[in-house]
Amino acid sequence: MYDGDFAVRWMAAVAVAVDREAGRLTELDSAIGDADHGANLRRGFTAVAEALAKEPPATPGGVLAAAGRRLISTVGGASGPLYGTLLRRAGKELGEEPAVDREGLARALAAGVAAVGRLGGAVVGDKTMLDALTPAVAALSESFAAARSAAEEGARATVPLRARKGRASYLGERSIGHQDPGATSSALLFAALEEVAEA
Amino acid sequence: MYDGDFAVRWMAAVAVAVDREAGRLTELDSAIGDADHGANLRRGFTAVAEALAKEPPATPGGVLAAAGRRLISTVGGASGPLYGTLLRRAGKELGEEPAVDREGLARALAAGVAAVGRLGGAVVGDKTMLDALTPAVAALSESFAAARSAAEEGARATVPLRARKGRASYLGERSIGHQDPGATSSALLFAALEEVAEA
Amino acid sequence: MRMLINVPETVVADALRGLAAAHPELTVDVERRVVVRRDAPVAGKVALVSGGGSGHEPLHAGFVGPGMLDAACPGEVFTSPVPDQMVRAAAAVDSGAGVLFVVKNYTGDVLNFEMAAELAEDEGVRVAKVLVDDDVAVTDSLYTAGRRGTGATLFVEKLAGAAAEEGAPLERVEAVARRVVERSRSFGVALSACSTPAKGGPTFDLPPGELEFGVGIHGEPGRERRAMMTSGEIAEAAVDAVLDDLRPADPVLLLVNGMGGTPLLELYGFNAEVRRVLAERRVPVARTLVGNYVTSLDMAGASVTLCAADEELLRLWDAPVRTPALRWGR
Amino acid sequence: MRMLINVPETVVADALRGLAAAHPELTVDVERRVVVRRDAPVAGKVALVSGGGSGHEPLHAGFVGPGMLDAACPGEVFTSPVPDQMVRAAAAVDSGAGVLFVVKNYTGDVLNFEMAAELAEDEGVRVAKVLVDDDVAVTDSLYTAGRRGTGATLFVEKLAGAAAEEGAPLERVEAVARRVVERSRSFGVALSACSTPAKGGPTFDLPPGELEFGVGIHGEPGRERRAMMTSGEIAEAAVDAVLDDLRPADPVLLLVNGMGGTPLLELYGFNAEVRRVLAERRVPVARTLVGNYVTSLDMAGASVTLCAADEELLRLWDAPVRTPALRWGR
Ligand SMILES: Nc1ncnc2c1ncn2[C@@H]1O[C@H](COP(=O)(O)OP(=O)(O)O)[C@@H](O)[C@H]1O
Ligand SMILES: Nc1ncnc2c1ncn2[C@@H]1O[C@H](COP(=O)(O)OP(=O)(O)O)[C@@H](O)[C@H]1O
Ligand SMILES: [Mg+2]
Ligand SMILES: [Mg+2]
Ligand SMILES: [Mg+2]
Ligand SMILES: [Mg+2]
Repeated sequence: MYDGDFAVRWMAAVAVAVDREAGRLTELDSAIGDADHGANLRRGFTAVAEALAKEPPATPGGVLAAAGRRLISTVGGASGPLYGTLLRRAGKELGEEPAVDREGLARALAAGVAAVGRLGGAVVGDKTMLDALTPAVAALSESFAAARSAAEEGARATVPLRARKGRASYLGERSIGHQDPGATSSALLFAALEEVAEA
Repeated sequence: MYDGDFAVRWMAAVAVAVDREAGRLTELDSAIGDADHGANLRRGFTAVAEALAKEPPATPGGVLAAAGRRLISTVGGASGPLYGTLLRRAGKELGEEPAVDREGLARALAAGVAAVGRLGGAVVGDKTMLDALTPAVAALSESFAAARSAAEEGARATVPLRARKGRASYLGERSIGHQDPGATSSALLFAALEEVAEA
Repeated sequence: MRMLINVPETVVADALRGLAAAHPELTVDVERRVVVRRDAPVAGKVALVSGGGSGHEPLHAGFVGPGMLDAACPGEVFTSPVPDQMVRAAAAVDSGAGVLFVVKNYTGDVLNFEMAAELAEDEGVRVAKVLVDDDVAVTDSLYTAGRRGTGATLFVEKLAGAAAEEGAPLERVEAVARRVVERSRSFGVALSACSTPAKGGPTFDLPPGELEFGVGIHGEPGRERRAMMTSGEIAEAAVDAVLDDLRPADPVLLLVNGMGGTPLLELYGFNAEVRRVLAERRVPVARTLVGNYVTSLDMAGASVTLCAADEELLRLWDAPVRTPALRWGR
Repeated sequence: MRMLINVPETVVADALRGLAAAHPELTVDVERRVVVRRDAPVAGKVALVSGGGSGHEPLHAGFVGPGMLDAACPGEVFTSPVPDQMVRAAAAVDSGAGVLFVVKNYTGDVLNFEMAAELAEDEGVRVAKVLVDDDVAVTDSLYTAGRRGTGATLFVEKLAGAAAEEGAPLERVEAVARRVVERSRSFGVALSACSTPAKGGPTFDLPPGELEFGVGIHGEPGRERRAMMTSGEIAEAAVDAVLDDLRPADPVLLLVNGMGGTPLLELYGFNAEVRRVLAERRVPVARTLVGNYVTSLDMAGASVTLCAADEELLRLWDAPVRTPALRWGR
């Protein structure tokens, strides 16, 4: 069972990973976007980790919802509202439960991913974060490791795709051959989740 | 004896030389100035050659004076009024004489150089065109070849100098180690003169 | 990369401090990133709020003032602002007559402004939104996030701003803004990449002798790479791309916009070519604006925006405006 | 080098065609390179004529109009204009009240304007001249061509232009111009070289991590090369260099001027630092102007100009001006 403290540690691990990988994310965004994805997420998850360290909500649902709100009010760009909605929606789904099992977490995140799809209007194959998020939440009912590797696989699978949503879509054919930055950062989310769960 | 036709051929030869060396002059001016000396003189002497080809004055004095006026109204920058004054003053000095010997030409050009000194306020050693012009007109009483090599020697001698006039003076110490573009173009004037005289 | 900055993290805050120092006629909340005209809210007047990533200056903060925007929300460099900024801006400028959000069509701007509109409406502010999407370089817009918003933003902010200043109600101001969007199209090229503070260098490499054709204003590569063209050839390509999509029945407002790194000398020369091409295509030009207005940091390049201006739009264009970057009339 | 041009030979003529197309309120003689305010000569008014090399836009042509210049003479890129242009300009704008030549202190400008003044006087025009030499980077001016004219040119043209517009006679207008020169100093840095069309590439190489300290506006290297500094450090160095030479007893006019290639975002951030330093040095700022006004093509960098403004100068600063690049008041 995973409690509020677990969720706080997850978010802190994401912050560390995003900080470490910010350069790579920005590099990927510079190829088919506007070179800010790393800086965006670093700003956002640093704020999330700080807020949670100061006033950690008691429940995992409370933590994820707070993290989502914080992302929305600090990131901006496309990824701010999208990641913010992912976590906020997942948090709301978890409700007031003091702890949740992996299955429950998977269901909540699936609701979050669905909300991301509704908000951004993208589907799997559009070369967005959904290409990593969707297979990852599906695999999460199996194991944390499966979720992580599904996310990574999904991110890699964006390389040959032509973007149809977000900024990369303006490039048309020229978006082909590059890995989507948002899908790449989504994989970091699930790597951090596995790391914290196995620790 | 050198007549109006000779003066026209001199100016035409200068135009050819300046056109050929424009890149080098601009390169020199880019090191310690504003990278336009080649373009400036090319514009000016092209206009001079065109004007003289259309309506060549009969006397060498008339030709040089017309060339000087043309430089003044087409070049701009520092070199326009200075070279313009050099030729205009020399032309006036020659007066209405239908032809002139080398001595006479040397005297007239010396008057022109003196006018350049008065107009620009520079003296030999200030790292300007005067460093080539002054020794060249002095040597011209000897021979055309002596004038040419004195001008070239004078231009080369500007390399170690610190500029005290013109745009290069703003560089202070940093002007040292570069050959002055105006002195370099002055050497072209005397190379063209020798070429036309020996032809 | 050499930039005139302290550290990348503070560029936006530093710029806002400098804006505040230079323009006492603006109220600048540096901390919360909201720029408001000093006399807001103006009683009975519909308020215009815009915003977007920084790096496009003078857009948007330079267009705050009588006759144009009531408030601007600058985001991080090339990153749309967050909803909190827009909600705060709306609250600061709403006189009760409602607020129009002017939104450039980028996923980030759209999503953040949408969230902001919901939140502001929760707080009792009437909000209308207009989406600016003028960039014809994005052709297959069914398979993209839609056309980008670029130069036409200036036209929307000026013309809708003038309508609001005249006292038009929210529906009218919104309708003017929509008409401007419908009647405006842009096309841009880049002769160099720009350098963002976060990346610390050029956002892409452009081989010598090539240019990016059909670019936006975020340092992204263009739709295609072409061999370098002359100013006249670029003018032909850009004008024709715009006219392919917009057949103006009225004389046009023309914006020849620099991306930031192209000298004004070149920009005026480009304007000469654009005017030549427009004359050849028999498109009369009513008004021209040449300058760096919707920029992409230090990117070299330019864009052409046309707006088919009926009589009302022309009158609104000529109406007085008093902002840091655009200023005429009384 | 990628430039938005046709061929290097026509850049100035192309720009003038584009200027004419954008600004019907100017009379532009493209062939003869003279830009004149349309209503010139203004009866009874002293006329201001300036000019210089192109590549510094909007200076000078962008400052032609009521309250500022009556005419401008653009030379080739970074090359002072020829006397014929100035004589023609003087003839076009002289109402009989005389003409003031505003000359930046460069050998070329000085010599050409001197010749022009003689020729114009021969034609019966009363001519006065003022030499702008504000750049404190040129310290040992006994051994140089004297201090360069840079940012203060804008102050001279605006303030003397306002005096002329008020109807002051030639001697007064000249005296105002001289007072502005005496009370103005500048200092500039470059973070990159500029590229001239004639050279087709950068005018000098700047190794990464260095900047040119004490530069002019012609793409020449600076007085020294220094290790890259932050915006705050540059502001301190620039302000202190100016204050070493100018101890303002009055509140100052402040121009934070971009060299062309520095984004407005950075320039406003730099202004914040300049204001911080001025506050620390207890120099009150009366008015601020931030933007690309006296440029050096696409050079990245900035300069700081201060003018100690007494009450009359402040009044003249606030007086209406109506030019392409500077515009306020009625
Ligand atoms: N409509 C969308 N739906 C889902 N994800 C999207 C959408 N648009 C963009 N994204 C994701 O957002 C990422 C870009 O985020 P970021 O660079 O932070 O924002 P911006 O594009 O505004 O600069 C993309 O790589 C993509 O994965
Ligand atoms: N006061 C002066 N007296 C004599 N020659 C000068 C003076 N100032 C400059 N020069 C000459 O002019 C040359 C520069 O000419 P040019 O580049 O055409 O003009 P500018 O300096 O205006 O760009 C210098 O190399 C120098 O030889
Ligand atoms: Mg991005
Ligand atoms: Mg030169
Ligand atoms: Mg972005
Ligand atoms: Mg020059």
